[in-house]
This record gives sequence, structure tokens and C-alpha cells, in this order.
Amino acid sequence: GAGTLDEIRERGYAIVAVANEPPYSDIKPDGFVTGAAPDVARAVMKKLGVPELRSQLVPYGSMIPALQARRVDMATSGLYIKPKRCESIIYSEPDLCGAEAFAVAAGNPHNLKTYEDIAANPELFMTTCAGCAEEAYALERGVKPEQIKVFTDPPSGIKMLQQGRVQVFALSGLGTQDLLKKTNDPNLELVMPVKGVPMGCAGAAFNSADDDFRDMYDKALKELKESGEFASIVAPYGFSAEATLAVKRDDFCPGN
Amino acid sequence: MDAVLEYAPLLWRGTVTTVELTLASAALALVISFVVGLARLSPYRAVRWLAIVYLEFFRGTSALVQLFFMYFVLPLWGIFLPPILAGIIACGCNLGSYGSEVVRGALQSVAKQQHEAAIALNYTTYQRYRYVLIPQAIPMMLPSFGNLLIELLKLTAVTSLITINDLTYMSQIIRAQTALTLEPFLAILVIYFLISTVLIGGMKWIERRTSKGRNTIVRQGA
Amino acid sequence: MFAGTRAQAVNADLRGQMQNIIEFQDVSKSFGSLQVLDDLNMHVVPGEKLALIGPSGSGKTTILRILMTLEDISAGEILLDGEPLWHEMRGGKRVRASEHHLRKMRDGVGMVFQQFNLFPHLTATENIEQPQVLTHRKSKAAAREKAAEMLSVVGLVDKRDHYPHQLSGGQQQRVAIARALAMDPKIMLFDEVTSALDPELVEEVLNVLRKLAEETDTTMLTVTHEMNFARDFADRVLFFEKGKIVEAGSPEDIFTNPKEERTRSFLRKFLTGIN
Amino acid sequence: MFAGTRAQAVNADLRGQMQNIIEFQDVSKSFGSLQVLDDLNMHVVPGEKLALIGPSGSGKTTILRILMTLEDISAGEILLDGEPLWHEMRGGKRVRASEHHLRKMRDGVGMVFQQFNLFPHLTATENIEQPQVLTHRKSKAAAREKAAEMLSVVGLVDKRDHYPHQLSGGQQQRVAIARALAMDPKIMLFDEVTSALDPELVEEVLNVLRKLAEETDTTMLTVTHEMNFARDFADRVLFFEKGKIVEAGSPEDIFTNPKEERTRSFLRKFLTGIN
Amino acid sequence: MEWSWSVAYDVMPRLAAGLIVTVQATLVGALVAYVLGLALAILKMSPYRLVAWSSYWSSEFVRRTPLLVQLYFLFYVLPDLGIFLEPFAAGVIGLGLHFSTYTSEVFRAGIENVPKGQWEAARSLNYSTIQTWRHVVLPQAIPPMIPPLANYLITMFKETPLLAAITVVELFNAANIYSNSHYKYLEPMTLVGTFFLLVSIPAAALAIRLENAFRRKA
Ligand SMILES: Nc1ncnc2c1ncn2[C@@H]1O[C@H](COP(=O)(O)OP(=O)(O)OP(=O)(O)O)[C@@H](O)[C@H]1O
Ligand SMILES: Nc1ncnc2c1ncn2[C@@H]1O[C@H](COP(=O)(O)OP(=O)(O)OP(=O)(O)O)[C@@H](O)[C@H]1O
Ligand SMILES: [Mg+2]
Ligand SMILES: [Mg+2]
Repeated sequence: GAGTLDEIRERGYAIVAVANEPPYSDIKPDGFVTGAAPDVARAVMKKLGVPELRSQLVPYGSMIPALQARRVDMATSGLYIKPKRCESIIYSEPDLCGAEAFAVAAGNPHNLKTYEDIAANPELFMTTCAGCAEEAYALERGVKPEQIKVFTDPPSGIKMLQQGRVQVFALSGLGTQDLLKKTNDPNLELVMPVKGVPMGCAGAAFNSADDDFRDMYDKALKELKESGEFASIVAPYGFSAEATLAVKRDDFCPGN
Repeated sequence: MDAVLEYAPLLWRGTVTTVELTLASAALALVISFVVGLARLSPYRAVRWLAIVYLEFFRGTSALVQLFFMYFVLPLWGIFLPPILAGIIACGCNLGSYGSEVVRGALQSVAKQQHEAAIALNYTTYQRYRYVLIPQAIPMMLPSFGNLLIELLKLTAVTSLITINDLTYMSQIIRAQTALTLEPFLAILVIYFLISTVLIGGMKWIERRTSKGRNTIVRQGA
Repeated sequence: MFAGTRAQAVNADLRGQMQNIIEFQDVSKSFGSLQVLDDLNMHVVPGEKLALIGPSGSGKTTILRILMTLEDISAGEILLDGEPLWHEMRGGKRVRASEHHLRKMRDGVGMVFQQFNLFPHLTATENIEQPQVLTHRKSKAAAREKAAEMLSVVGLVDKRDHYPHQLSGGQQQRVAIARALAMDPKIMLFDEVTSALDPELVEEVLNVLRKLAEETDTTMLTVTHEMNFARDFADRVLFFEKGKIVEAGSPEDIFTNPKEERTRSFLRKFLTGIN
Repeated sequence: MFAGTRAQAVNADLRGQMQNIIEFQDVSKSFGSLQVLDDLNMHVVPGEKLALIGPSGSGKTTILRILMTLEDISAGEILLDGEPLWHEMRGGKRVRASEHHLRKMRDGVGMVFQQFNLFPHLTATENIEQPQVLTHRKSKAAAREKAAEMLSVVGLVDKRDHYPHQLSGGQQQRVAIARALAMDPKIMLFDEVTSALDPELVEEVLNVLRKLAEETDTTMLTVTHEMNFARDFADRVLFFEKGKIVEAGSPEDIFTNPKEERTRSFLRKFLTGIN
Repeated sequence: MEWSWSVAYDVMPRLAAGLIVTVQATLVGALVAYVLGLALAILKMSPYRLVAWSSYWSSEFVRRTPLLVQLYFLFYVLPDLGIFLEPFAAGVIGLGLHFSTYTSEVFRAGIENVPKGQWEAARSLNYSTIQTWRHVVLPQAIPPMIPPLANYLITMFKETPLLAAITVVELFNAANIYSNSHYKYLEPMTLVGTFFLLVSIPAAALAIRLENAFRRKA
């Protein structure tokens, strides 16, 4: 309830669920977690009087149960704001927005530009993460569940693509871009943006009972955005501050 | 490989977590082994049955399923276990069920005459187990415990799937950060092998220590 | 004291006048359908040395095991010092003995087994010391002193820190005797204590028993196939067959002039084998 | 035929004139640092029945095992029917025998072991039948017929469908003998074939061997501790000690008038034990 | 947390399909484990020191490292070396390879329990090596191996959820995928646990009876 933030302040640090997906999150060899989402959260929480973030790595599929079970105080790092999710958790105002992307074989032999293109060709397989927005996009647009092979982590997904186990890899645009850059495989190619799906916007996510905490967070986030500090945090990671400033939570989940 | 070496601190922390997880679960499993193993030999039917239910439950279901149950389902009932604790409990309970069979088997293989000698000397049931049967059974348990310890070490890899930052999980992080596959996996396979080899060596050392000076094979009569 | 005890014991006339230390009243014992003891009646006076002899399977071991509470009885009653062994009164009713009652009764009884049954993980001294500490709550020092004393009785002072597997069979058996004696039982039971030993080791154990029979006033029951030893050791010899006493009497009577044909035929084999 | 063979065998003068079926030439055998056979020379003519006697560890079993190619030799040469057992010529060079060569040589040799070593998962008949089918490529029917014949030789027709564990030790050993005989070996080796048997079963097996010695012209080497049997069975007795032949001769010579002191002292023990 | 039958009903068909995959993976994996285990046992007993030594240590390496990591390795690394395995194939090979290190010990013990005299008898009857194995050693070694091998079958059955990590949609993964998209954990996970118990407890009881049957025979 209302006391969550007080508890965190007393404790001196917040426990934050972070996914293992650059550039949303970026884990340094010494274990320090940065990346666009944790950095934003860190700045916001500092404003709220919490000097430290302790991050816990949680796969996307497990973030909501982790919040519900209060294993973490909040989840950051690119959990898209989706109506279905809003039934279970509450979000801050959007903090990171980006287009969707596919990774495909060089030259895009199947000419895949949209999820509908995948649905139209039941021979093809795609991979994305368990419980991710991309899985929902695909299913909503007619891709059959049998066509989706869920990967345990994004590099495994890219591996599957390289090995031809799947024909398309779907994830957030910047995540995909980052991964392709690191993989540095000339046989792969980026398709961005994927048409026909909304720009994905993520926010910090909270347990549904923590609306007070969330509102305080929103206020601090707003200050951050207005001061321009926000842009200076996310830009180096490749995110566009304007895109984020242009949207509101209510665009995705009215009344959340 | 350089990229992996750069991430050596992460691997090191994963190694520490894995070892801690293994040792803590081993301690729990040891306690459970004895409690459940002894309960199997209880004169009270109800106690024996409880022990069997425990045994069959933890032996009969997959450790991964147990882990997910503890991590995701128990909190829904308000039982909140931090991941590392859920990992320790799941691994410990799982291995404890196997260990209890080892304890029971070893105790049952102590000669019946040793029971009778203890009764003839008017030992209480507790004293009989504490001072006569268990001390003789322990050397018989050690080799099996050694094998179970390796099983436990391997089981801890599964906890990576409930986000415990053990060695296996660290390898996934390194993969995400570097987009390498062969090197991180090879590295942790070797690390696991080294840990288990050290553990086996340690158990062998304990076996030698406990068998020193006494010969557990009782030479009775001609 | 010692002389008196012996005299009392052999004198059958006196027996009625003193409290029997052991009394079997119509005791029966079956294992499943096999009746091992059959309405057995038997009395032992304090200090008496008894030898139980008889063919294999006649129930001798079973008698000792019942006295040691390792087996219970199917019917009848056993009194130790006048108190029922296998029953007790609770709430005015006669019920089967509880573990608590058995523990109390066991306190006065010690047993030495055919297979020694030393604790293999303890040294000779520890084997003798531990039961005193655990069941008599003696201090470790007192128990250790008693252990040393008992080891000297059985002539094994120099082996005190050896583990059982480092001792010969005869030495192990002597430690087992010392362990039982150290508990100061009023009744000592010996079940074929030499039959697991190599022939050359038998005498050393029997000599210890002979010495004990002479020197202590503990009541002793021994099952044995060594007739010469039984003759030296016993005040009274009981000859069993099929769970019944066929004949009882002084060693002289039994070994030189048995009344029953069955006894005679049984002893013929043994006596020719021995001399 | 039979009479002639025996006569040849005992007649030492004739020996040089016929091909030896077995010839040991300066054979040595060591296990690690332990020398078990020491420059051994030995000759056996076809049809001869040999008894190998001597104290434990003298190398008797080793000789049989080498002939059966269960052990190889360290030095020297063994000829079977004039052909080297443990060596062969390949490309003009003398090399250690290949498995192929050994299989060929083994074909003429059969062995019966102290522990019978019947195949426990096969019946008596199948035990005899299978080797004929597998190694001699006989038809199943022919092998079965031979098995029946052999079982009648050893007097076990009525046990033909029993598994080894349903047979007494003596019966098992007789099946083992039948199994070896069914392969029609030129040389039969018997290694203390009765020493794993209870005393009352020994005679039934020895009688089978006595009968075989009389009725067939197979060359037979038997290691035995049964001196009475050795006397009945053998044409010639070899007395071994420490891997060397101490004395060799007819049973009469060896058992009634041994030349060597060592032989005499060894036999004294046995002969008093037997009569 | 309330149990919801509608969720249970909803997830059931997926679980049933997953169970089929689980059973298939177990059986095929066990077959691989048995065949490979036997081969490994024979290699470990090889008279050639180098063969025996290297097969022992490679088997120990596999035994002492986690199956999960081995699965990742088979699935994600081998293709780089040109060996491309379907998820199911990689899964059963991983399972089989891992458990072959256990079954090889069962085989080794079973073979070593055949008395030396049996080998010598076969040799004295001039059996070839293959005949000795085929007609003498294996017929005696195999029956006592059956109960422990059956026990490993049950163990493998319980390890199949690890195949989820390499995208095999077996029982556990079927539940997990459902949970991740519906945010329902109680029903699917409870059902999976129940399914496991329903299969493994009777199987364990059967294995015990098998064991007793063989003990009586011995
Ligand atoms: N626990 C038991 N279960 C079934 N039968 C038993 C048991 N203990 C003893 N018996 C049987 O009871 C009979 C008497 O046994 P007991 O050991 O008392 O004989 P014994 O006179 O001591 O013979 P021995 O001289 O051979 O030691 C024997 O037939 C024995 O087989
Ligand atoms: N495989 C082996 N490894 C080492 N030593 C062996 C081996 N086989 C036999 N020996 C040793 O070789 C020596 C001769 O053994 P062998 O079995 O030939 O004697 P033996 O004359 O048959 O004696 P016995 O009458 O006791 O059977 C013995 O000292 C024995 O211990
Ligand atoms: Mg007895
Ligand atoms: Mg021999």
C-alpha cells in the first residue's frame, strides 16, 4: 500500500527487476547494472530520496509474478505497457519508447515486414521471448502458436535464427539492433520498424496495490523529463526522448 | 575468449553463488535425510507414512517443477520465499528425499545384533541410535552422500531458471552482453567440473578420516 | 559370602525359604506356529550358577533372550525378584509391560552373546565405559576407572585402546564379558559364549567364566555345549528338550548318573567327545 | 586300440619314436616378480593319462591354464602336435600368437575347471549343445544328439533339462565334463575337478573320470590331490614343486617307491590321510 | 489464491500434448542412454589403458556437469560446429548422453558380476569374443541390470522439464508458456506436479516389484 515508498526509503535501497536485454539494461562485467531503464529509474528514485537501486535479473515472463509476489519493489527495463498486463500490475508514465523490429536472414528472403506476413506463411517459424509483447502481437495478428518458438534469452533467439531453426526473430527495435551489432553476422539483417504494430512503450511497473508509490514516481519522472535530464540519460542508449514525451500511459491503458 | 575473461568477475560471483547454494542445500538435505530416514524406521505407522509421502512427493516430481512451484505459486498463498531461499529449499528437499533412502539403507544394514547388544545394555532408543547405530552407519553413507553432493551441484544449475544468479545464470548474462555462445558455456562446464571434482575430493578425504582407526567391517567370531 | 551362596544354591531344601531371583511360571513362547517353550516352570535363587544344556532348538537361547527382554512371551509369567517382567499393573489392571517398565527391569540383567556384539566403532575401554555413562549416568572418570578394573579382571589391560577388529575372537569375547559385568547386573546371561571361537581360544574365555563363578555372587545362567565347563561352573544343570526341562540336578547327578534315558543319550555323545 | 595306446604310453622306451602331442621346451612363466614355472621341460605322448601332483602353489594349475591359452608364457616354447602354441610364423618371422592362431590351437584342447563354470542360464543339454553349434558349426540336431550321448556317458540323462542351480555339485561337474568331451578334444585338462565338492559327491565324479581314462584314447592331464584316484587314473605321475618337475614315473614307482626325499615327505601326508 | 477450474480446463489440452512429448523424450532418451551406456561400459573396461582412461574421464566430465548446461551446449553450440540438431533430437541426445554415464556404471557392474570362470569356460570352449559376449556374458549380466535401469528411466522422466530450456514443448514447458501469457501459475504448475506424481509413483512401485522379483530369482 501507501507505505511501500516509506519502507524503501527506510531501507535505503529499492529492489528492481531488470531484464537481461541491452540496451534496456546493461550489465557490466563487475555486475553493475546500467542501461536506459535502470538509469532512468535510478535518477527518479534519487529524487524520491532513495539513494541506491539493487537490481535483480528477471526474465520478462517472470516480471509480473515477481511484482505480484512482491519479490521486487518495481520492475523496469522495457516491460511494455499492455492492456492485458494492466489487469495485473500498474505502470508509471512511459519512460522508453521504441519501434519494433525483426531480425531476418540477409536480403529478407521471405520478405517479412509485418506479423501478418508471418501469419500468411504457416511454414515459417518465429522466435521471441516468453510472455513478451511480441508474442502477443504475433498471436493477435494470426500467427499460430505452433509457429512461435520461445527463447530463454535473446542471444539464443539470434542463434536459432542463424542456425535456420526460425526465419524471424522479433523483439524491441533497439534490443534487436544492439544484438545484431554485437553478433556482427553479415548474414543477418534488421527490419525496423515493423509496420502494423504500435510503437512499444515501456514504463516502470508496480504491484497494483502500490498506487501511491506509483504516483510519487510519476511526479518525479515528470520533473526529470521536464528538466531535460531524461533526454540526456536515454539518448546515449539510442532511445528517442521525443517519442517518449509524445505519449501517455492512458494511450495504452486508460485508467491504469 | 577475451570477452569471457573480461566477465570473469561475474563468473566468479556465479561460482560463489553456486557453491553457497550447493553447500546450504547440502546442509538442509543432510538434516532432512536423517529426519526422514529415521522416521522411515519409526515404530509409529503414522510417522512412517508421513515420511513415505514426503519421499514420494519429492522423488516423484521434477525438481524444476518443485522450484517453480515454490517460486511462483507459494507466494500466491502469502508464503514469500526469497529466490535464493526457494532455491535452497527446493534443492535441499529434493536431495533430502534421496538422502533419506541412503540413511535408512545404511541404518538397516547395521547388524541386528548391534541393536540387541544396545538393548541388553539398557540403552534408550535415542541412545541406541545416537551412540551405536548412527556412528556405525555413517561410514556406509559417505560414498552415496558423495554422489548425491554432485547431483546437488548439478541441480543448482536449474535454479538459474528462477533467476538465481548462479553460474548458469551468469553465463546467460554474458551471452546477452557479448552475443557469444561457445565460450561462456565451455567456461562454466569447466568450472562445474572443477567444483565437483573438488567436492568429490573433499568427500573422499572425509571418508578416509572417518574410517581411520576403526574398521567398520565387524569381524565377529571365526 | 561366596561359600554361603554356593551352599544355599545346591541345597534344594532351602530353596523354598528364600525369594527366588528368577521365577518362570507356566511360560510358553511360540514363533508363529512353532512352540519353542512349553509351559515352562523354573526357579533360580540369588547367586546360583546355572548351566542350560540340551539339543539344538530346544529353546535355551530363547529363555535367555526372554530374560533380556529381546523376545516377549506368549503366555505365563516371569518374576524377577518377585516383580513381573513382562507385565505391569496400571490403573489396577494387568497390562503388557511398557518400554519404561522394561527399562527398569533390564537394569538388573546383563547378557553376553555368542557373536560378542562389541561396538566396532569404540575401543575396548570405550565399549565398557559408554554403557555406564549412558544408562547409569556415571561420570566419565568413574566409568573409565571401572572399565580399567574390569579389563584387568578379564586380563586385557594392555588391549584397552584397541578396537574390536584389532582383537582376537577370544579377546573380543572377554571385552564383551567385562562390558556386561561393569554394569553390575544381578543376573548375568551367557549364550554359548565360546561357540563362535576357534578351538584354541575357547579355554581363555571359559577360564574367565570359571573365575567369575568362583569370585562373584552374581546369579549366572549359561547356555553351553562344553560339558566339562558346565560341570566346573554350575551349581545346577538343567537339561532341556523341546522347550521343557527334562532333568535338573547338580552337575554330579547329571553328568555321572542321569536319571532320564534322554539325558543319558544326549550326554553320551558329548562326554565321549570331550574326554 | 585302447590297449595299444596305454601300452605305448607307459612304455618309456617307445616315447622318443612317436610325435609328442604336448611338448614344453624350457618354459618359464612369471606373474610380476613371482616365477611360477622355471625352465620346464615336459613331454606327453598321444593318449597318455597324466596326473600332476605337488604342493599348493607349485604351478600345476598354471600349466593347464597355459595349455588352455588362459595364460601366456614368459619364455620358452610349447608345441602341440609339433606346432608352436604361443608363437607363429608370419612373414618369415616368429611372432607372438595371434588370436586367430590361438583359436585354431584351442580347438584340440578341452578343460574342466574346479568351479565347473557351467553357463547358469542354459540347461544341461544346452550347455553341451551350444559350444558345438557355435564353435564347430554343427547343426542343432547333431549337437543335441551328441549332448544326449555325452549325458549318458556321465550318467545324467534324466537331468538333461535341469539348470545348473537345480543340480548338485557333483552333477554339475559331470555336465561340465560332458560339455568338454562333446567337443572331441585331443587333449583334456582337468584341474582339481573334485575339490569344490562335498566329500560324498567326490567319488561319483572320480568314477566318471576313471571310466573315461579306460575307454577313450584322448590325452588327459589331471591336477589332483586325490592320490588314490591319481594311482588308478594315470599312466604317469609328475610331481611338481616350485614350477619344476621333482620326480616323474609310473604310479607304482611314485606311490610305492619314490626316489626323492621331497616326494616321499609330500606323499606321506596324503597316503596316511587316504587309507 | 483461489483455484480456478476454468483455468485448469483451459490448460489441460496443452498439458496433455506436453505429456506426450515428455513420454516420447523419456523413452527415446532412455534408449540412447542404454545403448550409449553399454558402449561406454565396454570402452571403460577396455584393456587399452588410453581408451579406458579417456572414456572414464570424458564420462566423468559429463556426469559431473549439469544436464541443463549440456543441453544449451548441444543446442546452441553444436550448430556452429556444423552439427545441427532439432530441439527434440538435441534434448534426447542430451538426456541420453548424460544418463549414459550412469547406466554405464550399471552395465559395468553387471558385466563385472559375471564370474571370471564364465569367461574362461567360454574360452576353453573356443568361443569367439563376440560369441562370448552374445551367448555367455550378456545373457547373465542383463537380468540383474533391469531394475536399476528401470529406475533411471523414472529419473529421466523427471528430468525432461529441462528440455524446456531448448524450446522443447514438453509437459512443463507447455504449462510455463501458458503461465507466461496468462499470468496464471497455480493451476498449471499444480497440474504438472500432479501429472508427474501420477506417472512416477506407479512407475516407482513397479520398479520395486521388478527389483523384488529379480532378487527372489537370485
Ligand atoms: N525369531 C525367531 N523366529 C522364528 N523361530 C525362531 C526364532 N528364534 C528362534 N526360533 C526357533 O525356536 C527354536 C528354539 O530356538 P533357540 O535358539 O532357543 O534354541 P537353542 O536351544 O538355543 O538351540 P541352539 O543350541 O541351536 O542354539 C528353534 O527351532 C528356532 O529355529
Ligand atoms: N593371475 C595370477 N596373478 C598372480 N599370481 C598368480 C596368478 N595365478 C597364479 N598365481 C600364483 O602362481 C603360483 C602358482 O599357482 P598355481 O595355481 O599354478 O598353483 P597350483 O599348483 O595349482 O596350486 P594349488 O594346489 O593351490 O591349486 C601361486 O603362488 C599363485 O599364487
Ligand atoms: Mg542357542
Ligand atoms: Mg591349482
